[in-house]
Amino acid sequence: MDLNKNDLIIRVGGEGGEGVISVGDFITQACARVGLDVYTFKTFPAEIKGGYAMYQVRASTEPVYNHGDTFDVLCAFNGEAYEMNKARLKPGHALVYDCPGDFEPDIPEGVHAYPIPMTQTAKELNNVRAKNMVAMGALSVLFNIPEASLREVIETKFTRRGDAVVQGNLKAFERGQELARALKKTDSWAIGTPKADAKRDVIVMSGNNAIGLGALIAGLEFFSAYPITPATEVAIYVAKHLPKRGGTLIQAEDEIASISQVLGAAYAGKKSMTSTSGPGLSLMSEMLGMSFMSETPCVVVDVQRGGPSTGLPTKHEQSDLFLAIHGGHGDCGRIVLSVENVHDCIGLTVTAFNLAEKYQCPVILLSDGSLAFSTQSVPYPNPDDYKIVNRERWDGKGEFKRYALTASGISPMVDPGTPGGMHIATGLEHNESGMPSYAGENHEIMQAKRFNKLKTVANDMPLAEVDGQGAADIGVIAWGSTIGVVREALQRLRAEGCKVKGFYPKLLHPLPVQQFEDFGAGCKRILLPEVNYLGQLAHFVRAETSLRPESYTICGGLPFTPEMIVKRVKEMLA
Amino acid sequence: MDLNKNDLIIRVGGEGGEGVISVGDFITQACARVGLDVYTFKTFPAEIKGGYAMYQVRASTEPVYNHGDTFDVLCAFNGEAYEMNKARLKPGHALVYDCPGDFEPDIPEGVHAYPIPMTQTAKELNNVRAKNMVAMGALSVLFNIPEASLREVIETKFTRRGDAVVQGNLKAFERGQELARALKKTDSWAIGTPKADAKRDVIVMSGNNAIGLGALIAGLEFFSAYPITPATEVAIYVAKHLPKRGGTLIQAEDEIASISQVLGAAYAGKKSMTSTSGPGLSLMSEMLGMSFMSETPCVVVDVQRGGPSTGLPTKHEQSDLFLAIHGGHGDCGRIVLSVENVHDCIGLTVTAFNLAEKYQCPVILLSDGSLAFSTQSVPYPNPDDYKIVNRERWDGKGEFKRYALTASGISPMVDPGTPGGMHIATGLEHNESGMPSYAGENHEIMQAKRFNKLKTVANDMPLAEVDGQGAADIGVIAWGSTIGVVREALQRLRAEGCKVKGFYPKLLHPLPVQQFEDFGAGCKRILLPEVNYLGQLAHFVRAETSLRPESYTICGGLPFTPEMIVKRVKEMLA
Amino acid sequence: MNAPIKLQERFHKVQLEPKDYRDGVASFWCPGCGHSGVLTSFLRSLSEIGVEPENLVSISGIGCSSRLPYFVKSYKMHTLHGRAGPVATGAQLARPDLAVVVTGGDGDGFSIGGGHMPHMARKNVNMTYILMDNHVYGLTKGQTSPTSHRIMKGSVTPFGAVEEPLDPIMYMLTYGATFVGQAFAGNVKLASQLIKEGMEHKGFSFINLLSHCPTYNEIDTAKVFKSACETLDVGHDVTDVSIAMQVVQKAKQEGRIPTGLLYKVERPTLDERMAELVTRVGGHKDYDLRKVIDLSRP
Amino acid sequence: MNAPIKLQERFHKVQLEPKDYRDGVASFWCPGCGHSGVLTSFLRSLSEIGVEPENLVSISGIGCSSRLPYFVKSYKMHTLHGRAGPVATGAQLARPDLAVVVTGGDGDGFSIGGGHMPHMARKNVNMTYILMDNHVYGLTKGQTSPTSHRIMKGSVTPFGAVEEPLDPIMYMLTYGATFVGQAFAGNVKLASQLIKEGMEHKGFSFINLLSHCPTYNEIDTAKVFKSACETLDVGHDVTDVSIAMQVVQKAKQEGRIPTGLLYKVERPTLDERMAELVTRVGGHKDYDLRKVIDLSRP
Ligand SMILES: Cc1ncc(C[n+]2csc(CCOP(=O)(O)OP(=O)(O)O)c2C)c(N)n1
Ligand SMILES: Cc1ncc(C[n+]2csc(CCOP(=O)(O)OP(=O)(O)O)c2C)c(N)n1
Ligand code: SF4
Ligand code: SF4
Ligand SMILES: [Mg+2]
Ligand SMILES: [Mg+2]
Repeated sequence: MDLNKNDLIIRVGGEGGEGVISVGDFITQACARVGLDVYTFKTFPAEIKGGYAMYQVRASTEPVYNHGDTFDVLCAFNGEAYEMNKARLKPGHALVYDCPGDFEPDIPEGVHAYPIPMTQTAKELNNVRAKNMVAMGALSVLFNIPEASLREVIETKFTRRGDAVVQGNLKAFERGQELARALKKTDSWAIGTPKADAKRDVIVMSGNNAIGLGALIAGLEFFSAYPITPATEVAIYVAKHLPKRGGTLIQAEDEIASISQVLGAAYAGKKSMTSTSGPGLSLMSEMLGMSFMSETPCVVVDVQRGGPSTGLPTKHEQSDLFLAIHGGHGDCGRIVLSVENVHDCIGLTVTAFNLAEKYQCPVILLSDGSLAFSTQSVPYPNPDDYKIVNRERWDGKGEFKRYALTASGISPMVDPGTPGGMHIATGLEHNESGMPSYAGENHEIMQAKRFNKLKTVANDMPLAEVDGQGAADIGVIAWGSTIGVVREALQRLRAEGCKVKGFYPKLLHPLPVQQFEDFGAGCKRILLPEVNYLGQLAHFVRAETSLRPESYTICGGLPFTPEMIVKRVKEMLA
Repeated sequence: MDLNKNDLIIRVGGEGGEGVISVGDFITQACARVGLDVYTFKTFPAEIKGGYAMYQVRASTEPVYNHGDTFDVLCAFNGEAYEMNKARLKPGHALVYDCPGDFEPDIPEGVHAYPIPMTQTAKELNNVRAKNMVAMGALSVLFNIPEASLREVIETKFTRRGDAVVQGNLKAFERGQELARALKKTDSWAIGTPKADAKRDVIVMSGNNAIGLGALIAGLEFFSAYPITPATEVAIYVAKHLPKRGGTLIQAEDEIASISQVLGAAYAGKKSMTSTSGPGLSLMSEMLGMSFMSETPCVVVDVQRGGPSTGLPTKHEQSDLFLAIHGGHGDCGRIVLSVENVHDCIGLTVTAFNLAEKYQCPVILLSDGSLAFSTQSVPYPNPDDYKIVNRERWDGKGEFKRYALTASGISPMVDPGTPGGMHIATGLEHNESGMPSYAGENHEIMQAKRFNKLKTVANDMPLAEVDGQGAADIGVIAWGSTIGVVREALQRLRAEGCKVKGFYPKLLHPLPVQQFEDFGAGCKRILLPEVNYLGQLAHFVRAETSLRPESYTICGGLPFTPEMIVKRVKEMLA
Repeated sequence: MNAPIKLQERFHKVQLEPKDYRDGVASFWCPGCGHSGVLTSFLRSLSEIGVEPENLVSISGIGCSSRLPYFVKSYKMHTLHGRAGPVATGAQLARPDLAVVVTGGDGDGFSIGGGHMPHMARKNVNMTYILMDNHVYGLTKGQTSPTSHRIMKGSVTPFGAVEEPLDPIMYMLTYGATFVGQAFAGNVKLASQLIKEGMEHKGFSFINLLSHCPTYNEIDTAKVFKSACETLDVGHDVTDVSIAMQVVQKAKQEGRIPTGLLYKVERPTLDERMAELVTRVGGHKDYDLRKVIDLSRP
Repeated sequence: MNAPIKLQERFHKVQLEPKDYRDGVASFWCPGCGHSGVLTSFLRSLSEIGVEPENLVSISGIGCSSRLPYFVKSYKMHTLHGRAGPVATGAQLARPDLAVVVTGGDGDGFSIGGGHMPHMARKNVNMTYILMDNHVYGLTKGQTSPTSHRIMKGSVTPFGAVEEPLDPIMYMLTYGATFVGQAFAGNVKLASQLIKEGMEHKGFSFINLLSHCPTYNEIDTAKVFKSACETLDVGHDVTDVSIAMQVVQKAKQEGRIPTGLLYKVERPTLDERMAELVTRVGGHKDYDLRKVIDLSRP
């Protein structure tokens, strides 16, 4: 397909521990180095040790928005990897595989097969752990993966372990190259050559790490979390780097303790956050109400996984939106944002802090299981380029009323230790001073204060992106990492002459209703694909706007592919 | 107003501990005894001891559906009670007050005032605690409260404390009567004379106790709860009576433990429940997902209070609907019911158990703060009249698969101890046998199984009541105790010739969509009054039906009154 | 009415081999995981107790350790992280005639589930709690648990844990568990004996099994555990909680881990006290509800 | 950069009367409630410590006792049932230079909040926890709490509690609190002295104040508490946790309540350990983030 020229997808599969992840990482890094855009996708074994691991790299000279429909090249380290992917091997695909190995592939018609003695060569080199380097060498020759960059990456990576290790790996890599050169290339797959003006000032990060980085840029000072798949890496990243900024990270005894500690630190004047996944967010429901009622800012990252209950902990799903928006007793407000990609993970985390500080309420940032571990190349984020908002603090004049009724609904805060600013932050309904007040009128006024202030949230963010112009037969609304899939699908559809448009909100609550209406006004029909069972965003769109989106839901543990969206839109147009 | 003839509302107010609650209870009991319909309403002081307490009794020869617009008769035990209610004293009202007391009321124009030396008389009788009996004696004479019944009630109540106490109270009661007889009655307020065919086979219960009773009728075997206002009385009632049926009640260390224990007992084959209020329901979010995923039945009663957070713990609100329906990560199903009145508290609790047993999922029953303590007369509930459903149990034939895919989606359960039925109940996604399965297809199939079975829930319940016939200019949808208010409002509006209809769903999730549509089809405009800030039911109606109800929300800690609804409907019609 | 069956009557009913209690699924643990030793010990004690598999209820939370019920032939529940205890409490009270066993990790039991522990113990719920204590979070890939040593570097605490580890045994003695034992998971003989005695004990029995995690805990290896473990003196008085505490405290100072049965006493169990209530009010399944309803006549 | 202010430097800064620490709102407790004694003691100790009110952070959960912060001049948070501890931990770590005090009930601390207690203690969070222990749930009108005696009939347990009461002091000694004291709430002299010493102590200090609830607890009256309380021997060694435990166990057997300072040792606090980490990596507020970001260059 024309769009995908210079756009290659390599999938590497094998046993966890065989270095599948390293190969994927190296290729990713090398491609990013030369200025290619990369987007990766991984799945982990359910077992702790061993089991099938998969790493897919998509590298392109054009921007890539998702992990693609399927691979072009499969590299199978073992029989299980081959079996898992056999059904997807289609004529034209390339297969690189361990041979002699633990399996004899029955090469499907039209598939270009390249047997490489990965295990055997590693053994010959007396370096069994370097099997993956043999494979990588072969791949680099077969598919034009920038060799110099790969060598640099290998060197950088193994330097810490000493020269012998570096040399051992390089040697295996070179042997792989030789082995491949001895084969005849029958396909035409190759990684594209970066454009001359390709942006090389990039970093490569996973979604989880990028959220950690975003938090650091935003001015994070206190972090508390309890480990949970697939969110733990946010904490791991922050744990490494927050002390450098003088901040504190705590592993708490559970999620209730985490969010409680976050509120305590936030009250004490610090920018504070926690990260978790669905089960943890469920447990935080009560304390999030306290955050709203006492107007104490906090940022909660929810890296969604397959639910409900313990569900499918390592799988992808976008099914915590109901909980994020409606979880908590009483009428209880919050701001809910959702990220599309790694770039958003940085920027929207900064936004999350800014909004929490400005509006003094909980801000929930939704990411998801596939984005958590997807590494992507993004422009180098200059910390100075981000606008940082700090909470409005009392000017020290006059009497301090913590919950003063102001025009905006936002009442200045004050840090403990400040003379004259003493007050109570409370989960009871209270008057302007914070004293309990159960008078009916007071409750109505205070609820209005707390909710009205949220009405301007949409103004603090860029308008939700509209992808495409003019009137459309089909408008597609998407959220989270599904957006990247829709982007490409719409490009393809437009290339085929379809009148389609996309709408990509990042602020999901309070819903920017007018922006939805404006978008809907230009579309004949609206499709809303999301990876959950109930059609959760569609529910809110129906409830809060006049639009009547048609839900397209899947919940098989994997993201959509562009092809799925293309197909569905065409069905609607048919 | 014509409708309210034979319908009297007496409000008694005073310091907590002065016997305000007893007077209210006695009047209620006495009226119910003679065959009057009663509906009471109380507010408690925020303080533990002392503070303003109020008890309002509405008694009528016709069915009463709510606590009314305002009182006809105010009985003030002290100055605070007078001050709290002064603004509501309107021409025509009667005021009975302690005189000489701690205050000098400035009787408003047109108010019929009856000074009674309550405190003084009690002192003279050397029985200061009998101040309330003096007041009750006066009230009985002034407003025709059935004397014989009152005497019986006093005797029954105090018998346990010995004859001297009975006589002391009766004497004070009689002195109160004499004092009132000496006054000239200037108003025409009087409790009506019950009709000849008045139903006397009634019980008088609070909403909380009635839920406990409903659970006993349903076959409750295990109950675990953690105390919380205003739900504690459900547990108190059950604690007293469940051991008589051989069942077990536990006070757990917190709400998470309660719901966990409930699930353990339910798995072990017992009908199990817990009761709580908003904060507790928030904490249960995660375990409710486990109930849905593992298909373990449970009944959770949420007696709603003013929120969010600790909020207004003693106040009325209907604001936990979002949480009840959407609280929990992942796509997570449950059944949500809501009660209108004490009668429902019995019957719908039975229904809740029946549905939990049949559908093997969490059933949340929503009550509210005013209903919790409102005592009402209801027909004597004959336990044999209730249909009781027990879970479908394995017939012991063939291989047992706990999550067998069946046409209905319902898979038979089996009690531990049964040979051949061993299996695992798990919160992980699983296959038919319960073994973990993260295959995409399996997750889609199993989610469909769990959600599809809920599609028939509406068939197991009576159709939602439609109040009124034919086409309407205004249709009013209401839930919870607001229904009773709307009933009366519509009667009044119809009496004035307005074309109005009511719709009173008790099953709020899964929403009986077609029934809403059918109702909506006959109405020009739809009003949806509810006691919360965000218009929570209106949200779901907009999201799931084609109706566009107009929200009428209040959150001042009190229920609606019929007059408020009448006024709003007239405004819409104007 | 038939007298209810007592749990003890369930024991020594059948003669089954340990492998007969093994469920058909493959274990999911890493090679060399100490949890396998726990499974072996558990199966052996079941065989010795001779309980019918259908009268056993095996309940767990979340963690590598919490996968154990999948591998045991019994009724079983795989619940939520930290909640196995209260779920088991509910099951036990519902069916006091069944043998209820919880297996779970140190994080599951003493971090997120720590709030439930005191209450099971002091209420003396008649069940057995087997803690598979590897001083680490296995399933989430290597964070410090409440029993981790301070020197351990968890993924979220790359500079080492910041707190003192807690001692499950001391906690349980303080909480009032009526049976407290400890063993190295690799010592199948001692471990299975403790589990057997614990299950036979009427009341809340707690058994701490030191179970190494070769994948994420490099400090507390099988070897380290094994050499630190020291069986109690033969004359150890198991009925005196102060003595048990002193033994533990002394051992800790000396870097040893006392193993064997540390404490065992009898007092009424929660279900017994519940049954007492029922008896006191003359309660039974067919008690006429009208008698209750009549109390609400005006 | 200025050296950070140490908490201890905050003390003995001002000379204020106890009443100067009293906030203007009327207390909401019943007449005769023991919690009033706690308030009196707290105010007196604040006066003796001489901390500026703005450098005091007073945090509570939910319960009658948890209303206390409203009556104290300070920064304060009235949080959720059982969560005062972790909220206070967050505040303390954020601002180690402030005096952080939690006040709360027996239910709040040892029932719903019980899971947080061990971790504050073993992490040695530098704050003071005052438990207002009335052996009952006051605010919800009279249910048994984890410290209620078995004979007590709570509203939800009309036939009496079914479990053994727990002993907050034993728990805290086991958990590793570095300062543990106990007093009768009516003994303002001892109570205020303990609070003062506890606040001056570097580390997690726990003070159990036996506080009667005349409204819902008829068993543990002021008189009963008073006569059961017995001050520790003058020579009591506060540095040995075993001795402290033995004292408590012995007193319990004899129906006495030991009062005074039971245990006090020093070890690094959590915030000290955190500060150590920052020092180790050369961290500071203005550390150039680019150095972190550069690590992610391909
Ligand atoms: C509410 C919740 N929080 C966090 C998790 C993630 N989680 C799963 S297991 C586990 C800890 C496992 O450690 P442990 O209990 O010691 O068991 P082990 O794996 O070491 O045997 C955690 C934090 C979860 N499943 N649920
Ligand atoms: C999550 C939650 N569950 C239950 C409650 C109800 N509640 C409020 S205070 C309280 C117990 C109070 O007892 P205690 O902590 O001993 O304080 P006291 O009133 O005796 O001083 C309970 C159960 C609540 N507020 N929140
Ligand atoms: S990670 Fe550790 S605890 Fe988990 S299975 Fe592997 S060795 Fe065992
Ligand atoms: S109920 Fe008890 S604890 Fe609460 S204020 Fe009254 S006396 Fe004090
Ligand atoms: Mg562990
Ligand atoms: Mg208490």
